[in-house]
Amino acid sequence: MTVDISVLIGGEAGQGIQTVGLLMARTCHRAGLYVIVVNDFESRIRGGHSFIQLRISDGPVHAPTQDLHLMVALDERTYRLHQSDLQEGGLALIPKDDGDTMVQHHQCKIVDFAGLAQKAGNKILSNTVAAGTCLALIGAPFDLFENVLKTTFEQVEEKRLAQNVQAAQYGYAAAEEHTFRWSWRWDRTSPKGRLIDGAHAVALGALAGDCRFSAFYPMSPATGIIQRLVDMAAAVPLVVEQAEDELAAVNMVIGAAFAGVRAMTATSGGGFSLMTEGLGLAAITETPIVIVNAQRPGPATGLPTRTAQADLQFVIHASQDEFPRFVFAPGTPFEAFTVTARAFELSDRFQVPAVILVDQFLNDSIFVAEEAFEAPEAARPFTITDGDLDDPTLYRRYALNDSGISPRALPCRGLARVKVCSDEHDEAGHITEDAAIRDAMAGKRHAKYQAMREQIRPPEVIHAGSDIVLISWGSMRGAMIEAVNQLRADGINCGGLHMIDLWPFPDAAMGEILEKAAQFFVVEQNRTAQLGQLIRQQTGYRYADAVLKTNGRPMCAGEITEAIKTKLK
Amino acid sequence: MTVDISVLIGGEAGQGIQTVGLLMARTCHRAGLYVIVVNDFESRIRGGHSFIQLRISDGPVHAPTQDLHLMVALDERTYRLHQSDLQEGGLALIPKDDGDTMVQHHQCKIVDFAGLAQKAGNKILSNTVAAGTCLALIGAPFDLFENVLKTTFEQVEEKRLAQNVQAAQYGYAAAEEHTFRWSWRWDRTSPKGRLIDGAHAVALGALAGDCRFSAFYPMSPATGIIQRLVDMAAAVPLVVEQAEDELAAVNMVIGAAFAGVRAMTATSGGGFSLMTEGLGLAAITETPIVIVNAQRPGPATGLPTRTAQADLQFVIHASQDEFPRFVFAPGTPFEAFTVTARAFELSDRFQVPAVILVDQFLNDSIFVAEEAFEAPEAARPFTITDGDLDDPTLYRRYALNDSGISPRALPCRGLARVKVCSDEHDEAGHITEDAAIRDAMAGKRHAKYQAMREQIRPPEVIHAGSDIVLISWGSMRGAMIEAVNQLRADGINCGGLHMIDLWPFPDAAMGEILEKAAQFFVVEQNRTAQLGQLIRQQTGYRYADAVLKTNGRPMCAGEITEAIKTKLK
Amino acid sequence: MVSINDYHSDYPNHWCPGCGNFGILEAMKAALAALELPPEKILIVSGIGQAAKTPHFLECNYFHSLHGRALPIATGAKIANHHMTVLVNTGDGDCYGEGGNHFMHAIRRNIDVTVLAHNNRVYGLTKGQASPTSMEGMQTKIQPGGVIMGAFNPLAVALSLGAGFVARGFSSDGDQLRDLIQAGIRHRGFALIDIMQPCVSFNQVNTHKWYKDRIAPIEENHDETDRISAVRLSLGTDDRIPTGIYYRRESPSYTDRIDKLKDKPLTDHRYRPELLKALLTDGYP
Amino acid sequence: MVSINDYHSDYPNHWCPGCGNFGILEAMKAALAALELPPEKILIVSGIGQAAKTPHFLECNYFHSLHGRALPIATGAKIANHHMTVLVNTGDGDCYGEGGNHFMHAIRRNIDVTVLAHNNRVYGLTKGQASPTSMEGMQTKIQPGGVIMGAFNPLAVALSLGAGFVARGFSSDGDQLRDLIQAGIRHRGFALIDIMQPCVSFNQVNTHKWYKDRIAPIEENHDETDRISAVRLSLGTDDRIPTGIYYRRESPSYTDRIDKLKDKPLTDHRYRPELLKALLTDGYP
Ligand SMILES: Cc1ncc(C[n+]2csc(CCOP(=O)(O)OP(=O)(O)O)c2C)c(N)n1
Ligand SMILES: Cc1ncc(C[n+]2csc(CCOP(=O)(O)OP(=O)(O)O)c2C)c(N)n1
Ligand code: SF4
Ligand code: SF4
Ligand SMILES: [Mg+2]
Ligand SMILES: [Mg+2]
Repeated sequence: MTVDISVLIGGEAGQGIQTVGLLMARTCHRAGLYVIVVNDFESRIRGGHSFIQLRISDGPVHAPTQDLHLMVALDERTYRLHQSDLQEGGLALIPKDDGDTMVQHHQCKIVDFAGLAQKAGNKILSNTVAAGTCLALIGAPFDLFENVLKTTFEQVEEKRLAQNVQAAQYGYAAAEEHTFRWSWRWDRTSPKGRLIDGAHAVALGALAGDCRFSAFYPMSPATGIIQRLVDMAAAVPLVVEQAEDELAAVNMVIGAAFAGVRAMTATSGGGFSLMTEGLGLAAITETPIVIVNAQRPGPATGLPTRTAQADLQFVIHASQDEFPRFVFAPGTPFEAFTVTARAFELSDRFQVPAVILVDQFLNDSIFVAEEAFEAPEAARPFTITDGDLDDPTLYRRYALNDSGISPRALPCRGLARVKVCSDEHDEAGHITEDAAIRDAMAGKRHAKYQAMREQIRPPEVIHAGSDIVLISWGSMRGAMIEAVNQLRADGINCGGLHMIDLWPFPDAAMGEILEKAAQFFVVEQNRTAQLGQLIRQQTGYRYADAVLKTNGRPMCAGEITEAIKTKLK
Repeated sequence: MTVDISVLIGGEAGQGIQTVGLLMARTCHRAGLYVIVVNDFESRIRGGHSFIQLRISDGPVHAPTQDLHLMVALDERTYRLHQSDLQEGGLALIPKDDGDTMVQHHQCKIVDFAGLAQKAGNKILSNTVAAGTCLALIGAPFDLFENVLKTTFEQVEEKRLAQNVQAAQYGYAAAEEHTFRWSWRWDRTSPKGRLIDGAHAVALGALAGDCRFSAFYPMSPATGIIQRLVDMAAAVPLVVEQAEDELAAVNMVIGAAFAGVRAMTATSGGGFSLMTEGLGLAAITETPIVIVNAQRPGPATGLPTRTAQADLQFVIHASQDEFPRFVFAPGTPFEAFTVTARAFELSDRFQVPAVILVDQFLNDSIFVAEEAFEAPEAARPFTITDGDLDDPTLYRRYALNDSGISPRALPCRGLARVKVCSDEHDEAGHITEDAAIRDAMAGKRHAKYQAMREQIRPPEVIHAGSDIVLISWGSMRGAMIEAVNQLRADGINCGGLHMIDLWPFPDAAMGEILEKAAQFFVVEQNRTAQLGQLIRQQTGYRYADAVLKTNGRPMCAGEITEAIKTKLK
Repeated sequence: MVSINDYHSDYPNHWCPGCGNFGILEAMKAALAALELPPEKILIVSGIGQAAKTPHFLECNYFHSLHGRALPIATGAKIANHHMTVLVNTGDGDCYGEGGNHFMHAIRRNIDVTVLAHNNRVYGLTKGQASPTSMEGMQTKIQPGGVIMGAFNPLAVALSLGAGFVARGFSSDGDQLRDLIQAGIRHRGFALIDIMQPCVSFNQVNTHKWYKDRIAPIEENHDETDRISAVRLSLGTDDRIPTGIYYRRESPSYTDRIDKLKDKPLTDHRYRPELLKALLTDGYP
Repeated sequence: MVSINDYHSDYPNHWCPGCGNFGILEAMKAALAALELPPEKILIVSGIGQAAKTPHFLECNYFHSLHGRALPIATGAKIANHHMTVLVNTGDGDCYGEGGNHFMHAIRRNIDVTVLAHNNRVYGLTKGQASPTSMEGMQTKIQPGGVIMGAFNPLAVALSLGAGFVARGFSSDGDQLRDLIQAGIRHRGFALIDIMQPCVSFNQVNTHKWYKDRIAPIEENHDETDRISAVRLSLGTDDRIPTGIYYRRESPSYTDRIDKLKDKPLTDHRYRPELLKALLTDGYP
């Protein structure tokens, strides 16, 4: 990569820093560059301190970076908090001189965003001014930015477009006397894929999985997924229902799935905790449901708008007693899309609940997805109708067989009467206390694991056969792979392993790979190396050490690289 | 053991089979014998099929047995269901000849329980008649039984006592022409300890742990614990509150603990699922609470009145993110007593939640507890008052220190203002989004593990240094130890390991013991060998095989012995 | 012609002899038969408790779910396929205790289900603890000093939430109950029928006789479209317990108001990948 | 003498400029000061939401708990030490949505807490979804077609449950609100003050002006001891929104009715092993 710079735009909640970042990201993307936009915001509506980090590169980037080259400090606090991260030669744009800390510093440049915006017609154009100045500094041709503004405002009003272009021009002009150290000559190539956040990708995956009903209770960082579903619902046969609480949400989903539509809910840890009993209900009634758990740091309310990966062991073991379930953790929007669609299919096919673990970082960050998102041509029906039955009136929902998967009919769709029960039940769906039937039913459910395991995809291997292996799951993929490459560049024989399909655990596949590694390290956003523990439990192999981060901010490759180097010393 | 017989009393719910069993158990106990009474009943109020198994021995017994010597079949179904378990030479007492299945068999003896009861004055005396006949058959001196009746009815009415004694005499008389194969000469020794069920022991432990508040929502098999608390509440400063649901129950307990009293709730898996979020609240606010999870088979409603040990991994990992907690699983009433009292103390001391795993078998069965239950002389206060503070107005609830345990003041008890928060917080208890403080706070909580681990008692070792080790946790202790002794009697160099303190896991202690064993087997009432998995995760040692039972009925030593022998072949 | 016998279930009943639930079961069958609704056309959702076991004892589609969660299950099922006739059998603990929040919000949703609340004023299945509707002062093994909370008044609460069909029945008055259930099913929207039911095993206060001495059909001149009168009736001023329809007013049910369902139920759509084409290439423009 | 300044908190406020919460905060301070209750003598329990952040912004003991669970926390705390003055700050989502079941049963318990429900008719902290009290038809990003559920009427529901103190305030009428809060705290038992509060960021329907145009103090001749009148007032017949005390009637609070608490709070007992002696040898006789 010859270009790899990062821009931080910070200020108070409500100042529109997202707009600045997004305008810039889109401009870069149109020029064929790679970007990632990472959101860092507090759990409040106005005030406080938020920022976004925009990383721009000519090669793929999937994680934030520690290096900071350019900063837009919409308030003094931003400058104070992030000043020390600014690279030698880096620059901070500040709106005014408060006569104190800011301008003293040689790395500062005053741009009167508000004044220029006002000149262009409206104070709220400050964001466009700021984006303009930044783009000018890094050398972005003006017409690219202008085009982005056109796409944004052509639907709106002629006047607003004109004002925005004017503001952009003022922004560009403001940069004129300054040469930015990391500015580069822009070759325009065709845009790489499209810009998309993880939440959107999950929602698209749900539609590709033929999701028709979703019930939810608002909770960060899951609400974005629901918002996307709502935004798209007009085009598809999908109903989205806001429930009174998470208990209702998961049970509505179970009711809808029972009645015959694929259904999901999305929540975060606290909400998932409340759904734990429902998870067991889906399991014992063998009703297919999908639950997305968008992780954030806890316990309890914790840090509502921050990121974490600390619910892995919880979701694998959640709810009393034991039953088969799928657990997936996509690492990119494309994986989020495919995994969600697969989760719907597999859940339906095996009549088991599926849990998808995403997190605030994946959900709220904007990535370049180069892969095309494709919906399956057809959705295979995994239910039966009267026609499939010799005598529908004798239908038994929980007929025993070797696969553990009993033919599933739907209620009120024919003569077959469908009877399901959260007590342990017999084949007909009636309560039973019979010891042998209990064992047969629990065994039947458990038997599904065999075929479920065949659906589990092996981990992604990066540089197979390396001595040292870094292992990630979920959203840590980007940082892990970048770290592997950095370490290799530093002469360390390092490879990577990325896990998406986590449960049923791919014991054999993992065992085979780990057998060959001299040592392996897990890279996780939790405190106890949960995947590391799981690997030991399932394969017997013990991680040499773990690179862990728990402060709610996404990991950067540099942090991993440094940690590994220290550990290897 | 020269005496070891088992008596099954079966009939419909509501027929009073518990009374028969209890009268017999008390009579045997008074003669210095050991007994265990195991309850097997359906989740309904009348009808169906229930039974109790009374095992009587001259040596300690802590588990049911597969052998059946004497049966009281209060209905035809009892006879039909259990007939095949009757040992050669065994006997079934049946109330009347229904001209069909029952009396044809040479093992049957008709006793007109109802008729004799009527003769004694009341049909409900049938139970006393039945107990009398059984006791006569096994050779119990009449005066022992008479004394039991006296203790029971002397508080009541003269007339009822007389009628009961009359009924007992009729029962004895009915046995006269029969010699029962396993009858024995009764030597009277002084009673061994006293008869007590697990639920009662937990409740006593709570009082010994200075529990002053309990909120609950009724759920089998936990309600027995609450019932015992209610029954004893008049004597102590204890308030028991029935909540509207489990969410309320656990949060009331947290509120009370925060305000300054030791508090607990008791539930079963489904209720525990609902308490999962509250568990995390206790953790992040560092409020000491005790939750008893009385396990039953699931998932969901499952088998409400049956036994299981399938929530171990769940309770260890329950709730989002990670935090320290204690998990205990007592195996006998005495352990239930001591562990519960300890749980209150440790929870208070470390300001962490403690979970106690019991189950239907332990809660509802009546055991002989030989150990004396002793309450601590004093309850150490783990909270501070204004006097302990230099300046109470500067009090900070979450002051950072190495131990992770911040001095805890109580609200409205002085000038110190106590501020707690389920968001991540600073030392003062205010919401924070600061990355460093977050890490410090999560680290502080985690740091408690070190000292918590020191409180963990090592597993109980039975026949140290044996080649083959059977490992149990919780209520499987009795069956496991009996199996070890049977296997040793059969010449197998077998030992046992019983775990009560499960989390923090005693990695080192377990590792040391397991290192020396040629192979070890876990004995558990679940399907996936949860303790086995945990041992592998924590120590790297892998169980050779597992003896598992999931049909909701407690395990017998014979089942373990047979399974181990097969596995060793 | 649907007959009562069509509802016969072979599954053995679990209730205590003399339990009021039997009367409710028979009234249900009679109402369903009278409405010509064959077993395969109805879905019964229930929670957990003695009441919630009801669907096992008559032929139907059923979802015997979790304690307290019957209403969300019923809501999800109804939204997925609003052509189904959905009934809910629930207990006073199930519906007003553990499930209290769903009770309130299902009413606000005006979801088209008929709720039969078997109100025995006690927790039956768990052996006799007080329930939300237990009367103040009632003693139980767990409440030896007597209940010290005010009894939950389901009708008043439902009315305050704007429920469109609010009625009270009695398990021993089969004819009236049958008519109420019929009317409830016919009502488009949320219908609550709170059914007073003796529990012979655990409630020695509100016995059959206790009810017989108090119940009286609502007076003829009661205006069932007047909410305030209904509230007044539900709050009661004397010892009498009026049975019948307290309040009835139809307004569009929840599924009536979801445009997407005008055409056909969600279950009746086919998966059509072509609808996704444009969406799948979307992102930040 | 307790002064308003004693309640000053150094912790920076998180609310949006112009938010109605500020008015509520000031009224609270004024009421507490007027009652001579110093910060260390009060416990504020809150759930999660913008409203629930309140206790950070004034000096007091507080338990900022889980979304929806403020009332059970407050109940447990009050039972443990009933000498504390307990207030609850909660949002419309917190109290009537996630916490709806506790709301109902806390009223039935008549637990002596004063509930300040900051009713902005929207989910503020999670950025503008409909709340239980959002008006029918209100459009949000998540409800683009408008809310299709009936709005939750907290006063009517509380009255139907037998609440003994039911009032409505407005965040911009500080004097009235102060008086209501004072009266609520003085009331022995459960006191509900539903406070209409504009949310400048997410509720463009129920704005400051919207409220100003509608609110009117309850008429002088309203009999605040007449439950039916209170219900009628709460159900409303025209556009006006009456503020003030709808209903007030004292009866023993929950902790008043627990004999064990007559003597002193549970927190004030010492552990006394001698009380256990007899119990510890107990078993089956
Ligand atoms: C989450 C959960 N909590 C508690 C229980 C235990 N439980 C089963 S039924 C029941 C109460 C039943 O009372 P009610 O709903 O009035 O029904 P009834 O038996 O009286 O008909 C309870 C508490 C449960 N099954 N699940
Ligand atoms: C169990 C759980 N579910 C969801 C959330 C997310 N959440 C936080 S505040 C809130 C709603 C806030 O609305 P309201 O109670 O009306 O308070 P407001 O912010 O409007 O004052 C929600 C849904 C949560 N924290 N916990
Ligand atoms: S316990 Fe009561 S409600 Fe349950 S079946 Fe028996 S009589 Fe009926
Ligand atoms: S979002 Fe609304 S309620 Fe929350 S602080 Fe802002 S204005 Fe107030
Ligand atoms: Mg009931
Ligand atoms: Mg609100």
